[in-house]
Amino acid sequence: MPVHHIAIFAGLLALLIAAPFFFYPIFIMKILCFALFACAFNLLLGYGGLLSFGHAAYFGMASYVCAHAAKVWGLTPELAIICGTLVAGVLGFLIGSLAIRRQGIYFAMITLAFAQMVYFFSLQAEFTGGEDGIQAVPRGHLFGLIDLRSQESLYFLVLAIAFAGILLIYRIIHSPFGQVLKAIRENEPRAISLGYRVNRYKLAVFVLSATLAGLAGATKAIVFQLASLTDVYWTMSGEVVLMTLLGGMGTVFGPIVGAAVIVTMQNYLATFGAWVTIIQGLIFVVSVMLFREGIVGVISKWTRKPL
Amino acid sequence: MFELLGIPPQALFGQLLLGLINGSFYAILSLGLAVIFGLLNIINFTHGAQYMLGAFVTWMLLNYLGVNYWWSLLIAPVAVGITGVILERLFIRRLYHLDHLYGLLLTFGLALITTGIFKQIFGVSGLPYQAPPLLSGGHNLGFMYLPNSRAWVIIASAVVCLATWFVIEKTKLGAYLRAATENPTLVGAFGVNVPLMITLTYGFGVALAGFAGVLAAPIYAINPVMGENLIIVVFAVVVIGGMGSILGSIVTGFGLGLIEGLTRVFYPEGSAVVIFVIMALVLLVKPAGLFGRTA
Amino acid sequence: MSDGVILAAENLTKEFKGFFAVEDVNLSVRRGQIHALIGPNGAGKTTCFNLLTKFLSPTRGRITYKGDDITSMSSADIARLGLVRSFQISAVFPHLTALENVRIALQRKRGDSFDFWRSQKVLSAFDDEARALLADVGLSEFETVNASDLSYGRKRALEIATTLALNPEMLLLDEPMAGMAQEDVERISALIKRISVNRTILMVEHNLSVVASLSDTITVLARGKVLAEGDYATVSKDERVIEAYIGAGHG
Amino acid sequence: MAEAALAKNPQADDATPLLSVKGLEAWYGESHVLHGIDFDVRFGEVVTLLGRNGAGKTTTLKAIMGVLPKRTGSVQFQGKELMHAPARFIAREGIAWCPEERGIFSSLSVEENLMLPPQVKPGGMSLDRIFELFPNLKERLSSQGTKLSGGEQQMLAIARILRTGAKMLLLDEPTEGLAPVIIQQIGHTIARLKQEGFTIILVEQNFRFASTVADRHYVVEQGKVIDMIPNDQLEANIDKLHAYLGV
Amino acid sequence: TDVKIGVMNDRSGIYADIGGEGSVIAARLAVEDFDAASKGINVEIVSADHQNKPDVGSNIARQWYDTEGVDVIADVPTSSVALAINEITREKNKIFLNSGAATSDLTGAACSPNTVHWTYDTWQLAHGTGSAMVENGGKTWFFLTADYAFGHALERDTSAVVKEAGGEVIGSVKTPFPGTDFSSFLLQAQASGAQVIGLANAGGDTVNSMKQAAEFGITQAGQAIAGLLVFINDIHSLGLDVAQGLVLTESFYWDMNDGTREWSARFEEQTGNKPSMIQAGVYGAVLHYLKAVEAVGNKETEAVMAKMKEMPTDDPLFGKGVVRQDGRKIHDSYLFRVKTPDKSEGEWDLYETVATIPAEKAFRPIEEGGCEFVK
Ligand SMILES: Nc1ncnc2c1ncn2[C@@H]1O[C@H](COP(=O)(O)OP(=O)(O)OP(=O)(O)O)[C@@H](O)[C@H]1O
Ligand SMILES: Nc1ncnc2c1ncn2[C@@H]1O[C@H](COP(=O)(O)OP(=O)(O)OP(=O)(O)O)[C@@H](O)[C@H]1O
Ligand SMILES: [Mg+2]
Ligand SMILES: [Mg+2]
Repeated sequence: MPVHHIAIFAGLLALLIAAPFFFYPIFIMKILCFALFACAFNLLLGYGGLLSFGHAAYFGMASYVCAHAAKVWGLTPELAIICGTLVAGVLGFLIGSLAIRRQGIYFAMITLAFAQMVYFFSLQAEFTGGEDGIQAVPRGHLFGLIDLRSQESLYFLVLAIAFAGILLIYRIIHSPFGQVLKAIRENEPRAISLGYRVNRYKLAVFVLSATLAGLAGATKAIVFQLASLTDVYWTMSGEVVLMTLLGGMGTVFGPIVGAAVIVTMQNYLATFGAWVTIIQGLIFVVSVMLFREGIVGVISKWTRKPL
Repeated sequence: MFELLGIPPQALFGQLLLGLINGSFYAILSLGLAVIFGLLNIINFTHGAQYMLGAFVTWMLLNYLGVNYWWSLLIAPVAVGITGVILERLFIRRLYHLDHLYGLLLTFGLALITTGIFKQIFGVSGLPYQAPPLLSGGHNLGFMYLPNSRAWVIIASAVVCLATWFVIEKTKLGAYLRAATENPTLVGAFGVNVPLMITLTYGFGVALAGFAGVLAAPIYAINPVMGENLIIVVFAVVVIGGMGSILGSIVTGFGLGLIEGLTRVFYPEGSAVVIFVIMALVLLVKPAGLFGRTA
Repeated sequence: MSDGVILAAENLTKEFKGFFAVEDVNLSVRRGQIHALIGPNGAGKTTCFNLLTKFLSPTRGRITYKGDDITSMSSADIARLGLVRSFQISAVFPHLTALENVRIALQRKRGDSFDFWRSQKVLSAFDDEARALLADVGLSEFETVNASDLSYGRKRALEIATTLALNPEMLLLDEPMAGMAQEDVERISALIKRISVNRTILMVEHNLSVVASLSDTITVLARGKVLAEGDYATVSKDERVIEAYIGAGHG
Repeated sequence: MAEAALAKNPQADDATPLLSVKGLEAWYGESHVLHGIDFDVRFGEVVTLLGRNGAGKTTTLKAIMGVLPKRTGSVQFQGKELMHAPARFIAREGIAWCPEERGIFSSLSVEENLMLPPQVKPGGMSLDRIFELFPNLKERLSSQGTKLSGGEQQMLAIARILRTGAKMLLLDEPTEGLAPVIIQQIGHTIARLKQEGFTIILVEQNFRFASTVADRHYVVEQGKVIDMIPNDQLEANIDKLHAYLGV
Repeated sequence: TDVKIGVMNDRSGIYADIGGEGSVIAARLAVEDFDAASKGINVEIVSADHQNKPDVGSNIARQWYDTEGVDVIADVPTSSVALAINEITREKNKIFLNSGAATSDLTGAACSPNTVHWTYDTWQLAHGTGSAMVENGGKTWFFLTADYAFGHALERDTSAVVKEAGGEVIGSVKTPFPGTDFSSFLLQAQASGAQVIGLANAGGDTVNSMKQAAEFGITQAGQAIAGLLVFINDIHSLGLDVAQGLVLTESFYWDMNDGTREWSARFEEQTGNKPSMIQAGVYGAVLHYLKAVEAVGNKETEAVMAKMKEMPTDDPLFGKGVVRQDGRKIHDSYLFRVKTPDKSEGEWDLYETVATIPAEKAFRPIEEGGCEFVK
């Protein structure tokens, strides 16, 4: 890991440990969940070159399963999160093995189509509670010991999960596997001609991305104590695309920044009524017209350092 | 009298006809999207908002200026088209050389702004629009009562779709447009005014959305979010037809209307998702959509 | 196949909506030779390449490599058997450095590397080997340059280095000289000559002097069919070849 | 070679140049590629630009055609300054360009590709003559443009601009990837076009081919014209030329 | 005492008109009318948009309670958000005055000692419309049901009422939510020959199905249409040409008596619209809460909640009523019919009263709700 990356990670960690003293912890936890979600998405888009327009499916489904596991099966939070994450992984495998055979906009659309089916399922299925969602999910005791109703414990759990997830993504990008992925994105026929079975690589990164998105969704269910349709709806898939692009696609830190900006915006613009949509729209237009590489992308260009 | 799966055949005809009418909206809207995507390589997420704009302009024309529906059919699409031309000149033209993603993001932002402004001004409950005398009332076809307004939708959209298809696929102008999508520099070097052509094309695609909006005004609720839910379905139609394929989007638009109509009879709950199921199936079998050209 | 044939195609045919781009082509390439595939434009040479490496599926026909039927294998698997191709339009990984380009190919030796948990530092084990290959094609000083910034000729050289990194038994080169300046043509011909030791090469090329100086056997395709086969001397005298391809003014 | 040399147009010796390029500079973004190109082309001449890969030949043609983001200097055609005109006006003046990468449109059929460029001047070549020159095209008229083989695409790219009536042609490596027979045909075509009063700037790597069709050769190196060699003095200057081109 | 009231609702989406800024204004009017300042109660009102997303709403609610000292959250339409806030309010032991949400679970399965459900709920709407229609001769029913839990609940409750009152449900069709084109479903309803077509949907769905019912001449052909959740704003946007004849239940209409007219006129001055029942409910709830605070003398949750339930309610909009032990506010409810255009005397002159359902019959009996903490 280059020194400046270590420095940024360390700084970020320090900042996040201090953050709950200055900001509302649940709000930071929300940012963390979305940052992990956006990073997982960016792994697929920025490094795998695959634009999925249906990532809400994994995020939302994991959130439902985790909520159900914690509330109905009475599992401890870590087991519930693992359940949710695994289900997202399996779902990612099923959808991924069909979708990766297609490219570009068709890939995006096929992932969207499956995500809509997942949405439809969530609307209809008994266990998701329809549009009321699964409410009053208990936070429970971590490992049966630590009471997560304490906001501090919960905060550090979420911080640990998100940070571990993001570091794992960092490692994936910079692994031999990541190198092959990059080659495939750059020139797929050439990678094939060198003997790489590209579909397996694409599927692998798809499943990894879906699983990590699931981890984010499951964690969110524990934080907010609810799982609802908004998390599986297509607008959520759109939101994660926006976070990633705004922060800087294909950069390590971009999605984190993008998630922070968008979540903050949703939170602090909440009093402005219909102006929220107008302001959000303006921000997107401005960012496309003026900083196309995203916030971190632009900084990375100025400092001439990959971030 | 024999019945098909418990539905009398007359009723089935009626349902199919209704499906076709819905398909007319899909066809016009997806046609506009296909024109814009096919020729500008921009995924126009503002399309839903522009459709909404068409309906609102129609309403404003009647309520502020007393201009009737028939004139609106002409004026509203032109007005919406002009807003499109302005957007193209100001923003979209700076994105042609970039990945699709940026066009998507920009037009998504523009859609948010447009919808937001209309929500701010008109609220979300919607506005009433009275169909013109010629279109209120209807005919009894024996198997169903067909309101004139609906019959008119089919006719108008079929004519517009065919004309558009002809211009783009069969005329010289269309060939310029298609060529300019791929290599605008070269087409310019042949002596064609490409920037103007592209601006007008975007304007035209948007005007089609506006036209659909006018057709919708007497039938559907006019509110700022009327296009929001439609847009994703229309995207699906374009993809099934084959991104950018003009004929594909028309045929698929009408076809899916029919299929959706049938689903509404046999499995109504599924009628919102059936299009996506079909999209997944089609893409798995035909990677570039039904009428798409592979690169 | 004992007679030294490494790659053989029988009745290879490809039809595009009623148009036969390649029709009943029989081709056998002998081990250790440089075999050229020439022919007029649109004769089906590139299509043939695509069929042999399964970038297209044949309408009918059978392909055998080292005696095994590979007709139904996937492109990647064929490459894994040691039958590797280059492309008519140069194919590098543009945003990877020259060294990384070669390393991607060397990395294949590790098998399919799905080890996403490991640091890419393990790849530096390949650096020396990669540098040696770059030196072979005269790209030593461009090690850290992004492939996209290399000039056309150097991109082709890099492509060859990358291909060689797989240490393939057989190479398929599609117009390696196209668009190259004279100086590069000579450098690349020399390179091809050098790497052909212990390898079999099948190449498509329009530059007749290169074909003449390099190839042991030449197959001439025209309108999707084999028109003539033999060494340069034989082929270049063939009336039909002169008419269809070489033209009267040449040689 | 003899044939081409004989086919000199009487007007070729006319003193005033048809196209005159002076101090032409051009940039791709930050990188300065042309550093002051000067050369003239007289009516009815075939002139080649020779040079190594990356010397700036293609860029010169693009700069004349006005399809570069940034250029300065002067390009005069029939006495008219074209420096500030957009590409479409330059085309309308009667200059046609066949780009190096051919630019065949995949969403158009071969026929549509062929018919695409608008006629800018009267007297373009008829379809019959075009098919006579390039019989391959006639057979594949309804195919998708980019489904043609590499060489067929090159033929289509040349054929396409012959129809427009433009009398000044900029051909960028028209023989790349073509079979020897076709190259010869193109050689004949160029000679014939010259007789018919076309003026041609040819960028070529295949210097053997160039010598069979051209009147004069300009040598380009690092964005400048460093020498001019008339075709009839080629023999005498062959060593110098080899040195320029690094053969 | 300082009291901070957070009005949270949809300010940008489909429910922005029935609540939105109007609810905030209603709350302010309540503070004004109560003349809080002179009674030593310092009231501050904040507002936020939950965008109909439970996580956004719950984030705001937690932040309000934890760091911004909000004591009461008011309004909150959209069942999923309302249920989430119901839980958080209980956890934080604050007070939730719901006016906007329809789900009767708020005083049933999910009931909480910290919640008052003021204006309406699905049980009330189903019973009001269902039984009154059957009594007026609409014996056979066909439902157009929005395909999600809310729609299902409306259909289920109404069917039960219809059957109980001696009617018959001869069919139903589940329509995708949200939908634009209902013509196909309307024709199915027409083909069934039912006397009443019940619209178990809301918002844009209702508006669209009404508009298309008029287009296909469904009412002219003799079938009646009953809206199970229709607000005055919907009728206003449809226009009387289209909406005439529709029968619906509401808890409030601006043109009932001098009190409602006077208040609505003030409201209209500030917003340009007549109030919806939800906005009226916010007014009533906030007013009652302030009275309770005054009576208790501080804002301690248990005491104030107890006071609110003990003290009868009285305001110009809903008249006299009570807050039941389970949190359900009880008042009269009304069956309205939408006027024909020629009978209407103004832009907002939309309803005529068909029947008044007395308070004691309008809402679900407490023992049927299954609320746990009520013994
Ligand atoms: N995908 C395709 N669909 C239809 N026709 C095709 C397709 N690919 C190639 N062809 C046709 O098949 C013929 C052979 O093409 P191919 O590219 O193999 O020629 P080639 O011998 O490589 O020519 P060149 O030397 O010009 O590159 C051409 O006529 C071409 O038009
Ligand atoms: N689009 C571009 N962006 C940046 N630099 C470019 C671009 N195109 C060409 N160049 C650079 O400009 C210089 C001149 O290029 P040009 O294409 O004119 O050369 P050329 O003489 O035509 O060479 P060739 O024989 O290889 O076609 C080269 O150094 C090249 O790298
Ligand atoms: Mg070829
Ligand atoms: Mg060049």
